[in-house]
Amino acid sequence: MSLWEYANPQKFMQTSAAVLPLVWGLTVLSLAVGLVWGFFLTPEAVNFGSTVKIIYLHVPSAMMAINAWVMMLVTSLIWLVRRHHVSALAARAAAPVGLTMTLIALVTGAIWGEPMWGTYWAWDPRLTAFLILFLFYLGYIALWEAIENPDAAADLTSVLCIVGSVFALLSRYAVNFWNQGLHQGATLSLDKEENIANVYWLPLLICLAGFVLLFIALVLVRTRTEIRARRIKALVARERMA
Amino acid sequence: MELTVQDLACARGGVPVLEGVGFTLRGGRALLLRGPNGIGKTTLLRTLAGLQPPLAGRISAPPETMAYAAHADGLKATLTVEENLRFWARVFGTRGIDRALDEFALRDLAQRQAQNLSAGQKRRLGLARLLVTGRPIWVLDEPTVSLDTASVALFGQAVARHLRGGGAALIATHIHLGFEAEELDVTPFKAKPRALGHFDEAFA
Amino acid sequence: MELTVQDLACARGGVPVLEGVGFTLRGGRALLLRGPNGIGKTTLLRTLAGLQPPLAGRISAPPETMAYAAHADGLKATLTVEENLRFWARVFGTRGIDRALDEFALRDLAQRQAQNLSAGQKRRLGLARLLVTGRPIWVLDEPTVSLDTASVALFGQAVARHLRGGGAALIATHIHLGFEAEELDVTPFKAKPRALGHFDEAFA
Amino acid sequence: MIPDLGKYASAVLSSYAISLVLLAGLIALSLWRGAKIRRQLEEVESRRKSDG
Amino acid sequence: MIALLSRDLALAIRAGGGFGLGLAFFLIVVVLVPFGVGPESTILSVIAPGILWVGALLACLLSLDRIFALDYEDGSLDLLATAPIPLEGVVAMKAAAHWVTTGLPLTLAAPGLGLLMNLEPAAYGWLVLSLALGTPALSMIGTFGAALTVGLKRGGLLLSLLVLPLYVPTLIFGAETVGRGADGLATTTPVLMLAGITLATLALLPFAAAAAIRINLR
Amino acid sequence: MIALLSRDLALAIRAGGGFGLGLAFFLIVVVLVPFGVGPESTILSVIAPGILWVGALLACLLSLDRIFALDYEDGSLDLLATAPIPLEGVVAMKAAAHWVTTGLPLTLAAPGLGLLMNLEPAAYGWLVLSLALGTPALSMIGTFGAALTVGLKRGGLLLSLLVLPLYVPTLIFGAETVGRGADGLATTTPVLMLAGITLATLALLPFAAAAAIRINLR
Ligand code: HEM
Ligand SMILES: Nc1ncnc2c1ncn2[C@@H]1O[C@H](COP(=O)(O)OP(=O)(O)OP(=O)(O)O)[C@@H](O)[C@H]1O
Ligand SMILES: Nc1ncnc2c1ncn2[C@@H]1O[C@H](COP(=O)(O)OP(=O)(O)OP(=O)(O)O)[C@@H](O)[C@H]1O
Ligand SMILES: [Mg+2]
Ligand SMILES: [Mg+2]
Repeated sequence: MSLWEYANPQKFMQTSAAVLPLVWGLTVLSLAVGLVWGFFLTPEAVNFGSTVKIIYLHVPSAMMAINAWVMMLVTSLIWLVRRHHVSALAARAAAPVGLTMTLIALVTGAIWGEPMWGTYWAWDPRLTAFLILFLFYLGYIALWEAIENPDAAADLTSVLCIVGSVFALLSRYAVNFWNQGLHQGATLSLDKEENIANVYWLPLLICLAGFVLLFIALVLVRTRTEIRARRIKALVARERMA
Repeated sequence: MELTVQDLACARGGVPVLEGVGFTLRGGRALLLRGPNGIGKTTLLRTLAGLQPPLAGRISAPPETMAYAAHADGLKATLTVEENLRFWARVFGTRGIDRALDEFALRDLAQRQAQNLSAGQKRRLGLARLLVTGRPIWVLDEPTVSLDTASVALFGQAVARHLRGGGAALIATHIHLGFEAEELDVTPFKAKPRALGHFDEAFA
Repeated sequence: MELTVQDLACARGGVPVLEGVGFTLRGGRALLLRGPNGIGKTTLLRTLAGLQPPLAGRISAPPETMAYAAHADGLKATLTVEENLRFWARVFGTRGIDRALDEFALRDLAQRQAQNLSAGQKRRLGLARLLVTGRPIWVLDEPTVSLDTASVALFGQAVARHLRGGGAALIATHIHLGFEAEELDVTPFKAKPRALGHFDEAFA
Repeated sequence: MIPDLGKYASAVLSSYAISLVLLAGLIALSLWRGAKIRRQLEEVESRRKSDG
Repeated sequence: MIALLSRDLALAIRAGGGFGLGLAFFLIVVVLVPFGVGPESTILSVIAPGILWVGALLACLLSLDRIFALDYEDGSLDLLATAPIPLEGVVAMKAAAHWVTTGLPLTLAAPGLGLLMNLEPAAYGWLVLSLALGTPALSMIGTFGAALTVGLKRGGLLLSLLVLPLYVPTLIFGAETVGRGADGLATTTPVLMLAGITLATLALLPFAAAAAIRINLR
Repeated sequence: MIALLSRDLALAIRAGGGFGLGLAFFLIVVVLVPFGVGPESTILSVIAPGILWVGALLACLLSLDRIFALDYEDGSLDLLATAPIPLEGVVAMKAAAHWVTTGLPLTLAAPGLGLLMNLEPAAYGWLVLSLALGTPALSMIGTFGAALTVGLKRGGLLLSLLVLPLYVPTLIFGAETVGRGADGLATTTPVLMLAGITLATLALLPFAAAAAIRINLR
């Protein structure tokens, strides 16, 4: 038995149905704990004042925005190489989640920017890179929607995802070259000296876990929907043949 | 030079339309595909021409031997008749468009832009393209649409000459073409809807 | 309800193609236009439909009585069969597309997008549009292209019914349609190249 | 109940509000579409079964 | 005629988001300019009104060639020309559909993009007002240009060339409204001019465009 | 394959000046910006490198959807796909034809338009160099996008949405080259990056584009 057996739709539907309640439960738990802890129980920070509380939304969503894209890249490659339909549909299911995460990171960042930098938007490299990521998500979703034949859509969006990833990396470098910005450096490094204070760190970690779980739960739900939609399509088409 | 098709199944828009199609086409022969509208002739011809992968079955023919002519003619409206033909001749690496112009009575129109041709004249030009491909197996989808009787006869002669030269032709058509050929009715090969079991099958 | 054409001349691309065309088409009658490829049938029909002005002569018909169907079908690829028909019904201010769906056997395809139809199915849809225009004079340019025999018969019945209802039909075609009608060969009306006299004539 | 957020209250509260609305919207949409598609599939499958 | 409008909207939505895409292009133009010009917010906020208007104009422009081209290619335009609705009405409906799918979303999205360009806070209202007044003129002028180039292969670029000079007055008054709004100056004249241009184009151009189509179908 | 290139060029010239029109669009964008932004020459010369590059990019973009669309509609693409030339070659030739009809004229005309925008004298050489290096990448990336959207109705705007983020690195390095040239700074890095992007896209994207076309023809 290999890992690939979960690429079988039948198997996937069974397994996901079994684990989904657990995932949802953990998601709600960790998000509730993390956000309540972060929002109600942490002190204000020296430079940031109470705005530091935004970090519990901003950083996890920013991370998930990137991770979602990475996941789409991996599943796209799997589809192209091994042609497991579930893989392609998982990529399709993840895109709107990634888009929402990007949007949350952008919006919370913008709101945070106003008190901190005196502007909602600055052409800082990291912010800019996120804007580009946002556009990639939009284009990717639009391409999925525009193509009617499901296999062709899976193929073409996979090609776009791969080419897009290369260009996204290139853009990141280009943007860095173009402007050295205002944004915070890494605060979650392993090096103790650079880490933010422990009071903020633990709830942040819980929030991170919550967002990861939320992402998993949403992708599972949406993949199940996509599989069902696909099956409806096939059934209806066969009905027409008869 | 032989086209063999075994147990072929093909799909359009993800839906199987024909299955179990099999035939052999030898040099010097023509085969007419018959069947009502919407049975899947166009889909079959596109699959044979290599434009879409078959769902199942085997197509065996020597590589680069097929010339496909579809419902659309692939003409450039702003190029003249001669330029259109010459372009395809260069793409297919053949030389000389004179035979094509003569066989389809296009000499007088050679300097006319394709957009100024009538429907039937356009079609003649589309068919003349076959001659400049230099390929032995013609795969034609309703070639005589819009042609008058004289032009249909021209086309019949061109096919006959092609067959005499060792070529073969596979033609989907609804009308009588005026020459003798084997016929294959594809209606019996209509794909049967299968009972659907598990989720895995939904992706067929 | 009568279409009378007197001494009509029409041109394409500035070149006169037909001249001196004259006929009368009464309600309940069909007239088949015959003539080789490129003689000018399409040009004549477009002139009658009012899409281009005649060079000379008179066309008299009650206003807004003609429904024109050209080589192209005017279908929207992303709309379904039903939506396509319903749109034209609304444009022509008629109601009910049921007759059109039934007469051209499109019921089963009603929810299919037009881009997923085969060539013949598309054509049937294009013809079904005529019924929703509610207009008495049909002006048809090679209506049976791509149709199989069963669909040609459907079309013949639809025309016969239209004629019984007092309508008229003017049809350019190269093939036998399976119903009786007067024929008009337009070959004798081919425009003769005139000797060029003065400069002003060169612009005629 | 709500901690004193000082002069940045509007920023913090609005970012929480917007984020939670976006997340809730996404979750609701996913679940709603999931339920809709599941119902459709059940309908199509039962139709096929009754057809034999 | 309502049938035509609703069909065109249905087509726009069906074909993968006619709504979203005009908008997306606007977004992207506005995003690209800082990449070219550089990130300094002072410069950006000076050029913001102009760039926003130019971006909206280009977004309108890009979708123009499709106004009649698709209907021409599949033969619908011939059929519409012989249908019982006046060609002027067809043209007006086409322009309306274009505005609903591009002009309207552009107007609604403009404030968000103003943020990216560091637009002065005082100017947001004027931006929306000027776009709401000006984009109908852009759609109507563009429909006229599309009617002129119906049936030409590669008409797209020719169309841009024809239409852009016609867009200049609208652009000037539109950008001027926003610019003056940003600087706190009086905006009455440009706003009135903008409204005048829109009313005049809506009243007159349908006739010119219908005539152009009749000639092109010949 | 040369046949294909020369046919495409013939078509571009025949259809009312494929050469002139990409160029004309560039001209008009560059002309419109001062109308929007206002005539102050200091501001104009600061934003000149960026606007010139954005203008060139938009001019490229506008003609992209026609790269394959016409061939798809009239059935030529089916025939080319069954012809004895590899589809990768077809794609490369299409990109080449696009570059010759848009990128090349843009590059040659850019200095003239730089004048209109009060570009710094030192920057003219860099402008031409950066466009000469960068526009082939724009054409090739655009051809890839066109291959992805072949056969979609109203693919034009979707195409823009897909292609523009891919254009960002080229734009940044291109505009940066000119900007640094204008300020007398070192331009080695952006020029090298520009050349690298162009070489890499030319080497790799034809394969991706050919794959996309094969999928779309299915
Ligand atoms: C629209 C504006 C913004 C965007 C798009 C944005 C985006 C990002 C991204 C992508 C990360 C990296 C997450 C990771 O990979 O670890 C991040 C982290 C962070 N951001 Fe922002 N940001 C924005 C505005 C701001 C503002 C205004 C502040 C505060 C002044 C801020 C503070 C932080 C902090 C403290 C981190 C954590 C750093 C780390 O752990 O790496 N951000 N943001
Ligand atoms: N996306 C789709 N979903 C379901 N069925 C489809 C789809 N696309 C096409 N079809 C159907 O596939 C069938 C095969 O079409 P095809 O064009 O091969 O027929 P054909 O035999 O060439 O007919 P004609 O003689 O009319 O040209 C048709 O019945 C068509 O309606
Ligand atoms: N610009 C032009 N200059 C000269 N002749 C032209 C021009 N455009 C079209 N023609 C010619 O006008 C004639 C009339 O064309 P038309 O399409 O009316 O023919 P048709 O009778 O419909 O033919 P078919 O049966 O092939 O459809 C054709 O011979 C055509 O070649
Ligand atoms: Mg067919
Ligand atoms: Mg004709």
